[in-house]
Amino acid sequence: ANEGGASSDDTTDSSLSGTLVGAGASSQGSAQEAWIAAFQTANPDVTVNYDPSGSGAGRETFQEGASDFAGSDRAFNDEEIAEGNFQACAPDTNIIELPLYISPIAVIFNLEGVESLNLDADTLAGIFAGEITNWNDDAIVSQNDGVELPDQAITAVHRADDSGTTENFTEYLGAAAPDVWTYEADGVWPFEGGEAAQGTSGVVDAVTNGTGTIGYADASRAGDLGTVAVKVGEEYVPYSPEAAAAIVDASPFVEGRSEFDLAIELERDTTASGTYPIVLVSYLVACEEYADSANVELVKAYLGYIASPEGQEASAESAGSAPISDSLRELATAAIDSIQ
Amino acid sequence: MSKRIEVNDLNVYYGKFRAVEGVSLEIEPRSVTAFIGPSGCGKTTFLRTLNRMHEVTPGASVEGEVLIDGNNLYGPGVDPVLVRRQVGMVFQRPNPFPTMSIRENVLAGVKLNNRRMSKGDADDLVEQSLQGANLWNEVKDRLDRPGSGLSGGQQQRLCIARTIAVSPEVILMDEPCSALDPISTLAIEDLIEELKQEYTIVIVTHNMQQASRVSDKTAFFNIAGTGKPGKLIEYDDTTTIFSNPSQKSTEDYVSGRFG
Amino acid sequence: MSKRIEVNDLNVYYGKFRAVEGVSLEIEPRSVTAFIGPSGCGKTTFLRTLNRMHEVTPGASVEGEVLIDGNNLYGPGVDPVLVRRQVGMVFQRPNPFPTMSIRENVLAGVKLNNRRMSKGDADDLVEQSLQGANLWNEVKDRLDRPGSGLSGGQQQRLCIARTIAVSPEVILMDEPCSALDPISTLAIEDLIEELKQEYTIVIVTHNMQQASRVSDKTAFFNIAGTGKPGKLIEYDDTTTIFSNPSQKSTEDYVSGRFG
Amino acid sequence: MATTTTRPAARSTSVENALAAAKLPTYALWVVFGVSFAVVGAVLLLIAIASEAEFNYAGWLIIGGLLYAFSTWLFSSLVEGRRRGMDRFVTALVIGAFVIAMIPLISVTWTVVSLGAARFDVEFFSYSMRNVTGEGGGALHAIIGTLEMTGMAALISIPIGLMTSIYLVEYGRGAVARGITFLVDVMTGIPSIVAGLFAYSLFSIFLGPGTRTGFAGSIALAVLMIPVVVRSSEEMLRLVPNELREASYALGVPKWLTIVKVVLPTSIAGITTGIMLSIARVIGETAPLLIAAGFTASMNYNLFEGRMSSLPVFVYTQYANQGNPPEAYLDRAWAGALTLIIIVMALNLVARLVARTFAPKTGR
Amino acid sequence: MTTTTKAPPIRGKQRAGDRVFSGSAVFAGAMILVTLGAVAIFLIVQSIPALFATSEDASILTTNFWDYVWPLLFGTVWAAALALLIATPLSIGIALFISHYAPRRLASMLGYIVDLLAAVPSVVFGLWGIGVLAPAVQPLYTWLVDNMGWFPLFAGPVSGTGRTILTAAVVLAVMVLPIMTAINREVFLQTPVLHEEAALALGATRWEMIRTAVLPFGAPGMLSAGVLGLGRALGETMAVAMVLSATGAVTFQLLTSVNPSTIAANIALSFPEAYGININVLIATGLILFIVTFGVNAIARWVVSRRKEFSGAN
Ligand SMILES: Nc1ncnc2c1ncn2[C@@H]1O[C@H](COP(=O)(O)OP(=O)(O)OP(=O)(O)O)[C@@H](O)[C@H]1O
Ligand SMILES: Nc1ncnc2c1ncn2[C@@H]1O[C@H](COP(=O)(O)OP(=O)(O)OP(=O)(O)O)[C@@H](O)[C@H]1O
Ligand SMILES: [Mg+2]
Ligand SMILES: [Mg+2]
Ligand SMILES: O=P([O-])([O-])[O-]
Repeated sequence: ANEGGASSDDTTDSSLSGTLVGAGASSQGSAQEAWIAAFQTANPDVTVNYDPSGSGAGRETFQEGASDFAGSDRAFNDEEIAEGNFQACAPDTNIIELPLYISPIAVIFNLEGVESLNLDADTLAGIFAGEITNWNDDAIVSQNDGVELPDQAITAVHRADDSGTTENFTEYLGAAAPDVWTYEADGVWPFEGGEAAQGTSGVVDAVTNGTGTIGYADASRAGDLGTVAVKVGEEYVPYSPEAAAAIVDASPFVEGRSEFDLAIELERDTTASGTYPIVLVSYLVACEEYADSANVELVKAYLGYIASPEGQEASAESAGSAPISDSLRELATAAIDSIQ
Repeated sequence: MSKRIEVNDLNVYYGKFRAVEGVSLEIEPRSVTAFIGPSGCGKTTFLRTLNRMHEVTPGASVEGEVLIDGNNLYGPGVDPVLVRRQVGMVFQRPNPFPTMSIRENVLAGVKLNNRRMSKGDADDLVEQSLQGANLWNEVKDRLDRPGSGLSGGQQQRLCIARTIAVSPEVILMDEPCSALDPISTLAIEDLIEELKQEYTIVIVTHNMQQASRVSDKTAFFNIAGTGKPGKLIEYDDTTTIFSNPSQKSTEDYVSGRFG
Repeated sequence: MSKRIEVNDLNVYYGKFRAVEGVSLEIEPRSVTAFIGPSGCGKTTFLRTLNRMHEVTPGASVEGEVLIDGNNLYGPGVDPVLVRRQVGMVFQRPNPFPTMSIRENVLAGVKLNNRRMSKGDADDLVEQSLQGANLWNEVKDRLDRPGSGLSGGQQQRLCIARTIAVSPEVILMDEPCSALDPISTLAIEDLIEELKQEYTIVIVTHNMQQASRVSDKTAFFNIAGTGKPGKLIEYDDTTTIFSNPSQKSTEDYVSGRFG
Repeated sequence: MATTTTRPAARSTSVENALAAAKLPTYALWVVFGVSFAVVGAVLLLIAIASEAEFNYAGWLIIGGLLYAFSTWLFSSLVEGRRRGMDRFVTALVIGAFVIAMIPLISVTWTVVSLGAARFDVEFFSYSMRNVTGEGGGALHAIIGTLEMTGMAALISIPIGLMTSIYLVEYGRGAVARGITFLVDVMTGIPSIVAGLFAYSLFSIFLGPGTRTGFAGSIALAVLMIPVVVRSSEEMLRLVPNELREASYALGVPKWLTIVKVVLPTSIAGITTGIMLSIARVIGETAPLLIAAGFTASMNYNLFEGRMSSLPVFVYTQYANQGNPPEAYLDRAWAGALTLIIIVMALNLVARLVARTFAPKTGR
Repeated sequence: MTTTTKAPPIRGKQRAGDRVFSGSAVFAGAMILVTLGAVAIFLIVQSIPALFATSEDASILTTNFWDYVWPLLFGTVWAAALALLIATPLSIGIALFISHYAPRRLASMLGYIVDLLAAVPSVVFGLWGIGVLAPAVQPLYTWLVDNMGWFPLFAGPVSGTGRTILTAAVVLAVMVLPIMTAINREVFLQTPVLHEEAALALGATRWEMIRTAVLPFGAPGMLSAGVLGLGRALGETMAVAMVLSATGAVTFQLLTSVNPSTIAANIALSFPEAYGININVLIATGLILFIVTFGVNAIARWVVSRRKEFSGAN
C-alpha cells in the first residue's frame, strides 16, 4: 500500500526525476534508508537505490563507474587516489569525500547490576586482546570505585564478519593503547580469540544473552545494556552524539588532498575534553565532475539533503548517528556545490 | 472372431536363463485350452509370449514363432500394441484400475487409446461387456462407484469385461481363480463356458479339477529341477490327459503323486 | 518333546470382522495334522492363533481357549514370547534373514536366549539342526554364505532348521511347499515324515494329495461366502476324510467339485 | 500393538500355567516412572534452592528419563529376566528419543508464534518496506518475491524432475539409469550455499558482475529442488503395481498412454505430496537467495530485472540490519518467520488434501 | 527368429507419442546431468583464480588459499559429525517409535508433526539458537567445564554465551532430524513382515525382533539417511553463521568461545563485504564443500554396494 506513492499528492514542487545508484558501507545502511525514504517522499519521481554491499565492494563499484556515489567506512587512501581511474568521473578530475555519517561505537557489556563502567584504553585493549580475563581484575576494579565487580570470566565478543565497526574499533585500540594492542587496524578481527558473532545484531544478542559478556557495536543498538565510559585525558567520557561529533571536529583533515576531499585523520588518542574517540566515520564519495552529467543534479540534491540539518536529524533518529557540526556542514556544502 | 494359434519351437528367456524350451503346439479357435504343471514350470511365462506381454519384463526375450491365423507375432515390424488388442489377457490377481469407476474400467481399453465414442455407444458397450462377463446384474446400479470396491470375484469378472470390451479374438487367463473363493470360482468357470462360444481361450490353472471341468484340451508342462527350463510334456484332449496319458510324468502329476 | 493341543470354541477376529468361528479340536502329540479348505476360509488365520502370531497383526483379537498340555495360551500372564519358543512356525514363503549367513540363520533363535554359547556347542547345534532339516550335506561347505543365496526349497529347509534349532514342541507350517518346485516339495514332505517322530506338526496345504500323503488327521475348513466367517466343517482321520467324509461339502471339496 | 480379549480360562485356573512368565504389573512401571521423576525433581530443586538458580526443567526431563529407563531395566531384569528387561529398556529409550525431539519443536513453534503475533497484522501483508524506517511497513514485497521465485523454481523443477523419474522407472535400464540415480544422489547433497554461488556465478558471467535477479534465485532453488522431486516421484511411481501397467498393455494401450493415463493418475497423490514437500524444502532457503537474488525494500514483480526480496531473506535482513527502534525490526522478522511457517504448513495441508482427493478410491 | 509369409495386419509404425514421450524423459534425465555439470564447471572456473591466489591478490587471505580453507574444512566436518552423532540415535529412536511402537493412528500424526520440523526455515533456527537454546544450555556448559574439564573435549574456559560448536551442532541436529527420521521411518516400515514374523515366531521380544529383522534390513537405508543428514549438516549456512562463535581456530574443544568456522557459514559471513578475488576465494571454498559432499555420497554408495549380497534387496 506504500508503493507507487508517486502521484499521491501534488504539493511537492520537485522537478527532479531519475534513478540514483549508490553502493557501499553497510554501516550507513539504516541511515541511507532514512535518507532515501525522506528524499523519495520529497521528490516522488526519484528513486535512490543504495546497496549496502560493504565498503570494499562500494569503493570498487564506484571505481568501475557502476554507481553514482559510494558509501565507505574509510576514505580512499593516497595510492588509490594517485592511481585515479574513476570511471564515473570526468578524466583528471578529483573525487570528493564527505564524512557525513558519524556514529559513536558503544562498548556494551552484560553484568548483573552494573550499568556503566569506566575503562581506559589499555584496559579495554587488554580485555579484547584476551589478557584481562576476569571482571574482578585489578585493572578494572581500580578504575571503578563503588562498583561491585563479580569474580566472573569475561567473554569478549567481536564481529565475525568483515566490518567497518571492527576497523574503527581496532584503529582506536591501536592508537590509544599501542603497547597492549599491537595489531593493525582491519575490518576482520585480527586474531583467533574471544567470541565472534555475526553482524551488529549478533554481537548485541551474544552480549545480551550471555553473562559476563562485553562487546562493541553501533551505539544506536546499545539499548538497555551497560556501556563503558572511555578515559580521554583525565576524564571518563560516555558515548554521546555530541562527544562523537566533537572528535571529528577536533581532528585534522588528511594532508595533501584536493580542496573538497574532506578525508579526516581521526585523532583517536586525543586528550581534548568532551570527545568520545571510538567513532565510526563513514564517507559519501562522489566525483567533482562527472563524465556523464545526467545525474549531477540528483547527486547534488541528494548529498545536499544528507548534509542538511534535516538529513542529519533523520539519520540521528533512525540510526542513532551524531549530526555533523555546522562548521563541517559549511565545508561539505561548498564541496557539494562544486559538483558538476 | 476367435483365431487359431500355432506355436513352433518356442524358447523363452529371462536374460540368459532359458525358462521355457522348445514348445510347439496348435490351439483351435473357439476352444478352451488348459495349461497345467507344477510351480515354476513356465506356464505363466509361456502364456505371456502369446500376446507379447513377455517382453514387458526387462531382459526377457523369445526365440521361435507364434502364428495367429498365420501371422507371426514375432515377425519384423509387428506392433506389440496391436497384437495385444487382438489377444487379451486376464491376470492371476484381479487388477481393476483403482482410479477409475466400474464404467471407466470397462471402457478403459477404448478410452485409453483416445478413441472417441458417443455416450450411447459407450453405454451399450459397457452393458454388453458386463453382460458378457456375467456381472451386469450385480453392478448396474453402481457403475460410477470405484471398481476396487467390488469383491475379489466381481473384480475378476470386471477384468474379464474390460478385456472383452476391446473385442479381442483370443483371451489368455493366468490362474484367474486362484485368489478367489469357491463361489466366485464357479461363477468364472461358468463364464468361461459361455465365452468359448465366441473366443479362443487359453487358461493356466494349478487346479486339475478345474482343468478337467472347463477345458477341451490340456497341455502339461514340467520342469526337471530348479534352474532347468520348463518343457511341454504332453498336449492332448483333456479327457485323454486325465484318464490315459501317454507319459509317465503326466500320470504322476494328474494323479497327485507330486506338485 | 511334542505336546497335545486342545482348542475350545475359538473365535478369531480382524478388528470387528470375525474370520474364524467356533473352532474346537484336539491334536495328538507326534502326529501330523493337515488343514485344508478353499482360499479365504481362515486356515492361516486359525493356524496363527496356535502360537499367538495372530496378535502381531494390528487390530487382531481372539476369543476362546487354546490349551497346550493343559496350559491356556491365552491365559492371564502368559508371555507370548514363551509360547512361540514352544510352538515354532514355518511360513508360506521361505524367509531366511537376508542379512545373515546360513550359520547365523540357524542360530538366530538360539542366540536370543543363550548369548554366550561356546563355538563348539554352536557348531554342534548348527550341524544337528541342518541334519534334522535334511540340508546339511548341501550347505556344509558354505555356512558363511548368505542364506538368501540358496534355492527356494533349500531356503525353506533352512527355515525349518532354524525353527527346530530352538527345540520347540510343536511346529506349525503354513503351505510350506506352495512356492516350491516338485523336487523340493518332495524333499520337504520326506522331512515332515521324519520330524513327526519328535514333534507335533500342523500343516496347512491347498494340495489335497499332499494332505493325504503326509498327514494322520485332516481338518476341513469352509466358508459360506465372502464376508462370512470360516468354520471347521469336519475333522477326522485323513483316510476317512478323503475316502468317506461325513459332510457333503467335504466330499465336494476333496473330490474337486470346487476350490 | 494388538489387543487380545481373553476369556477367563475356566479349566486352567486351578493348575499353574506353565506358559505364564513372571511379569511386572502395569502399575509397577508407572510407579517407577513417578518415583524416578520425583527423585530427580527433588534433587534438582534442592540444588536450585542451594545455588539460587532457576529450576532446571530440561535437566529434570532428561535425567529423570534416564533414571526411569535404567530402573525399569533393573527391575524388569530382576523380575522378568534379562531379555524382557532389555526390551523394556529399549522401549523407554525409544519413547525418550521421541520426547526429546519434541522439545525443540515445541520450543521453536512457541517462540515463533508468540513473538510473531505482534506484527501479524493487515499492514504487514499490504505494505512493503519502501520508504519505511522504524515502525510500520510490511513484507508484501518479500511474500510476492518468495511466491514468484519459488513458483518459478517449481515451474523449472517439476517437469524436469517428474520426467526424470519417469525415465528412471519406466524407461531407464542399466548403466545410464544407474548413472542418473547416482547424479541425483549427488545433487541431493549440493549444499544450498553452493547452489546460490552457482546461480550467482552463472549470471555474473553472462550479465556482468554483481547481477542479482529473482530469476537467479529461482535457478538456485531449482538446483536444490530437482533432486528432491526426482527422488520422491521415483518412489511413488515405483509403488504403482506392475499389474496395472500390464493390465493396460494387455488392453493394447501403448506405453506412453499407459504412463499418462494409468501410472500417473494412480500415483498422483504421492507425487503431489512429494512436490509440495520439495517446495517446502526450498521455500525456507536463505543463504542462496541472499547471494543470488539479493534484497530490496521495494516491490519488484519482475523476476528478470533487479533484486528481489524473499521471506527468509526479509527475516534475516530485518534481524541483521536493525534500525531504530530495534523492536520494530525484530517484530517484523518474527512475523515474517511466522508467515513463512504458515505458508509451508498450508502447503503441507494442501498436499494432504490433494493426496486424499486423488488417492485411488478403495470404496470401502 | 523366422519370418512369415503373409503380410500380417498386426504391423504398425513406431508410435509418435511413444517417441516424444520417451524422448522428453531422456531429455529430462540429461538436464540433470547438464545441471550438475554446469554447477561443477562454473564452480571450477570461478575457483581457478583463487586456488593460486595469495594474500597479495585477495585481502581475505593471510597466506594462501589452502591455509585459508583448511580450518574451515575442519570446522565443517567437525560440526557436521557432531550433529550427526546427536541426530542419528535420535532419529532412529523416533523412527522406531513411529514405525513399531506408537499406535497406528498416533503414529501417522506424529510423522506429520516431525515432517513439520523440516519446514521451519533455517533463519528461524538461527534466531532460536541465539535467543533460546544458547542461553538455556550455557549453565550446563559451565557445570561441565567446572566438573569435567579434565576431559579434553570439555576443557575451558567456558563460553559466557553458550554459542559454541556444540550448540551449533545441536541446532544442526534438530534441523537434519526430520529428514533423517522420515527416511529411517520409511525403511523401517518397509521391513518385510515375513522377516519380522520369522523373528517373532522364534520367540523374540519386540526389541530382539527389531535387532534381528528391522535394523539389519534397514541398515543401508539408515546409512543413506545418515548421508543425507550429513550432506545437509555440511551445507547448512545461516543457522551456523548466526549461532556459532566462529573465530577460525582449529580445535576439538566443545564448550569454549573459540571455535572453528564452517565453509558455508564463512561464505555467508564474508560474501556481503567481498569483492574482486575475494569472491573467487569464497566460491573456491564452496567448491571444496561440494567435493566433500560428493565424496561422502560416493563413499556411502560404495559401502552399501559392498554389502549388497547380504542386503534385503534380493
Ligand atoms: N521376471 C522373471 N525373471 C527371471 N526369472 C523368472 C521371472 N519370472 C519367472 N521366472 C522364472 O521362470 C521360471 C518359470 O516361471 P513361471 O512363473 O512361468 O512358472 P509357473 O509355471 O507360472 O509357476 P506358478 O504355478 O508358480 O505360477 C521359473 O524358474 C521362474 O523362477
Ligand atoms: N490382516 C488381515 N486383516 C483383515 N482381514 C484378514 C487379514 N488376513 C486375512 N483376513 C481375512 O480373513 C479371512 C481368512 O483369511 P486366511 O488368510 O486365514 O485364509 P486362508 O484359508 O489361509 O486362505 P489361503 O488359502 O488363501 O491362504 C479372509 O476373509 C481374509 O480376507
Ligand atoms: Mg504362474
Ligand atoms: Mg493362507
Ligand atoms: O557496519 P558494519 O560495516 O560494521 O557492518
